[in-house]
Amino acid sequence: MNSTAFCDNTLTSGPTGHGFYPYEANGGTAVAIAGEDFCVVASDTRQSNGYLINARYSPKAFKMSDKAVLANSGFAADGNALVRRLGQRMQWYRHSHEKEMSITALAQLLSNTLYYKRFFPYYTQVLLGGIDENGVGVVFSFDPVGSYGSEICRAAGTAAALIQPFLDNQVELKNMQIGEKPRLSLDRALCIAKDAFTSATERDIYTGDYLEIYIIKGDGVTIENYPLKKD
Amino acid sequence: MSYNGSAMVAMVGKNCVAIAADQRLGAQLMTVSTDFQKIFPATAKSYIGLAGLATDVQTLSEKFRFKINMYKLREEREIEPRTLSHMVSSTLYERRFGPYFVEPVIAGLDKNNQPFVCAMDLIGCVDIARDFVVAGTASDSLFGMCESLWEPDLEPEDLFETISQALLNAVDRDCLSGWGAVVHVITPERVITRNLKARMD
Amino acid sequence: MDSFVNRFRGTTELWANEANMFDDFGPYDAVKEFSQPPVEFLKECTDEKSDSECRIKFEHGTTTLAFKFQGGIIVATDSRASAGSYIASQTVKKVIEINPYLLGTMAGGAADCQFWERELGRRCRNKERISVAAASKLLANMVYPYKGMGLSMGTMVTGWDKTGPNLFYVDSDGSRFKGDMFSVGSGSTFAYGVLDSGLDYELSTNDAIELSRRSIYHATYRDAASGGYVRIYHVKEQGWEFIGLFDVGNLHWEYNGL
Amino acid sequence: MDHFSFNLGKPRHEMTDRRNIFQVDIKPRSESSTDPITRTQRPIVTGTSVIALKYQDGVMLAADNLASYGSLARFKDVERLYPVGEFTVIGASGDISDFQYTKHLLDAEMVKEYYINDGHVLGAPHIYEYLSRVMYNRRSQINPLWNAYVVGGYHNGEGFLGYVDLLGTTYKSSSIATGFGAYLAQPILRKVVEGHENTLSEEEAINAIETCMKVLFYRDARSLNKFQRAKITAQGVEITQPYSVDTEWSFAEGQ
Repeated sequence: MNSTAFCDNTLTSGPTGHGFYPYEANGGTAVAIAGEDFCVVASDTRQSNGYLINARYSPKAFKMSDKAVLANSGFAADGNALVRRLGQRMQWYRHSHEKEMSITALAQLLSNTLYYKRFFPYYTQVLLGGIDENGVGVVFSFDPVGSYGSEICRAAGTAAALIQPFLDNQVELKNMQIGEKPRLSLDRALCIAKDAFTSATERDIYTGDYLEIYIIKGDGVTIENYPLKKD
Repeated sequence: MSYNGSAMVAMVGKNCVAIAADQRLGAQLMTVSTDFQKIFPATAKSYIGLAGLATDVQTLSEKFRFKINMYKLREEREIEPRTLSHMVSSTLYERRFGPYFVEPVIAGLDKNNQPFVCAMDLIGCVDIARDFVVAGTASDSLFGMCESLWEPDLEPEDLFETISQALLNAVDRDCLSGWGAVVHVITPERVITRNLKARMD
Repeated sequence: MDSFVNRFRGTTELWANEANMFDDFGPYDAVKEFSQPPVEFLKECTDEKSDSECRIKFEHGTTTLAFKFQGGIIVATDSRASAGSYIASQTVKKVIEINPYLLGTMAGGAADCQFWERELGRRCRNKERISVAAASKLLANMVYPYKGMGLSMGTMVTGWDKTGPNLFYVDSDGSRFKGDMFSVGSGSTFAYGVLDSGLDYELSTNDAIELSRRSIYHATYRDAASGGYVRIYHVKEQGWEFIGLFDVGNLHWEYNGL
Repeated sequence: MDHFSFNLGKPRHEMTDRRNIFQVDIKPRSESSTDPITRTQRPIVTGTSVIALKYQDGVMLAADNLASYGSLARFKDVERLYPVGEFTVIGASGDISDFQYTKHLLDAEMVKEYYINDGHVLGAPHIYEYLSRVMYNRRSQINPLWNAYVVGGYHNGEGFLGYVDLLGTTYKSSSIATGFGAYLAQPILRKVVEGHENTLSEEEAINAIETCMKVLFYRDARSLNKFQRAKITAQGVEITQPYSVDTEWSFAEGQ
């Protein structure tokens, strides 16, 4: 029997206002800062839904390889699905080419993966931080449908608008009449990341609980964990 | 609120306050003028900043000037910042159901030179802060900057530096505000007014 | 309309044996990869007028220009991407180097331009150098099936082929025009003002570069959605040459002598 | 192309062309239209909150036995805690028909594993992963299983507690509550559990669970004072017979 014959048009005419809406905003913030030979990827671990805190520790950043860490913020389910698929593709890459995927290749793969769902997007802002082939720190930031570019520092997520100007000012030393700009050290980058998140926690209700910082250097990835205010 | 575009911040320092604003007047995405005044002197030691719809900014600045002068005639003394905030708040609440699209910011020193800053929403809900207040289309960026740069008991020169960096970097992340900036630092002795050299894009 | 689109729908089988896609890299067609949901649904999701709170804000607003002159073609763009009134980035690369002798510019959806112009580059890798007319037609034909589904791309394809320098404007609504001078984006009106007043086919290369820099600068000054720095390319017989990046912040004070 | 930047980046919206002579962009509503049949759903017979917490010996879940049909308390003996394998229990809220379908899915998966007979048995994390993939996949076909599940279990010597819902949203936490419970029970659970996962005794855990069920019974109009409690420890799964908590309504009389 032709199922479309009796189906009620309102049901299949796409979701109406009160119908099923496949997205949710789970909040959270991520920051990535690229130094000369290192990269810092920091993100809070709170997952929320409206005014509710789903979980205080639900990480948004994932180590993709010894040279690349991916952090996403937006709809957590899409974010996790994306990380799963990329991990799978990196494994296939390892099997086919017997070498680890470079971060630049991973960035292009991620851009295509996002764009293939151009008409049903992964609702997540992705930050990819790590070390490229010649050992230089690099940050790639993506929009939900795959447009990407490499940058020195980038904040993404609900408190992006709060943190980004702070990064511009303190990392890229914008609006400062300084002669030549001093080199960004790892400690300085860590301090900036911590200050950024303590400030963001104050003013953004979706940011808080714990701060997880990935430090990517030539010799591998280390993780540091710090508490944030739980309100 | 976001038709003309504006950015406004006020900060508390050690026995001093500062108020700063951008100078853009735009028609949505097109910049019309780059020297639009948004901060108006209320008394010798207190200023009112009005962020939001430019026509309401001008209408209210005249209305407040009238009310402040009438107050001075009646009371034969300058109006205190706290009183000023109540006056502004009630003026806005008069239009509760057809409001002025303006977010006022008030900064000043009272008669014994205690710093006072406050901000309001478009219908006059007063938020008195001990550290800083922000308003305008760049308020998110301003919150981020102020929260991280501000610290208590800043001397006037340091306060000037902090508020300038906060405003400049915040407007550089907002399309609708920027194009020049003016800063007033109010100290018990005098008011320092400076124009900042900002990006014009 | 939908039956037409469905022909391009990716089948689940294709998805399953995706692994071999790496090896022979045969007739792999990006278009078939697309997963196809009900398009009406996405309109609601990415359309700023709809009230759903987690709307996906596409980055847009820009100024790009390109013009022909005796020395070839000058291409200039700004570098700002804004989402709503928030400036998402001031360092966007809006000229896409399709290949050593073909350039594409980006206006409208950043992801759309990046993806489709990179796809164009992949398809222009056959035997000999493709003509600009053919390349721009290829691009127009690739995006045409998606007309009305929300793609937003306003691009200029330029290069130097057998017939000399060529400039085409292609957009996601299906239009494709050959021309000597175009400006695209929210700041295009301001750029046109300066460009029209100064444009002359016999301009020297340096004057042409200066004119393009000044046009973009004026657009960034007046248009809130444009800014950052001016990125300039010069298309010559041997292919394109990257001229440089000029921060608009400094340009303003240089032009106004402060 | 429409350059006015507010329309850039947006799908064209007008239903007619600029001179509104003919309708543009209307999907042909023909019988033979082969666009995907995506039957959006809404829940019909529903179960209310499920609450769960971790304590020193493992995890504990609780859910009442009511299945509501809108405002009608239709079925009063529905078991919303379902054991899967030896060391896992899933608690289901939301549409009961989808839950029943999921029960078959999980049973089939366990049977399949049994036949493989490779000595491996699906533990809580594996069942949780499988269920999460099913939920996310159904969501991506815009034909969701309209549920919120709590997967509780004991694996590798420690308690496991995970949440997954109709959107495929997943998270793990030491205390979880779905639906109304997220608003009423979670604060109580968090005060008791947060920081004391390994020192919380069974009595304290039971006390916390019963307090939450009492509060939910007071305030959730779709709840029933008849619930089950599941305990999963190293010894396995124990689900109580349905029982009630004594309630105190004097505050309502307003002396």
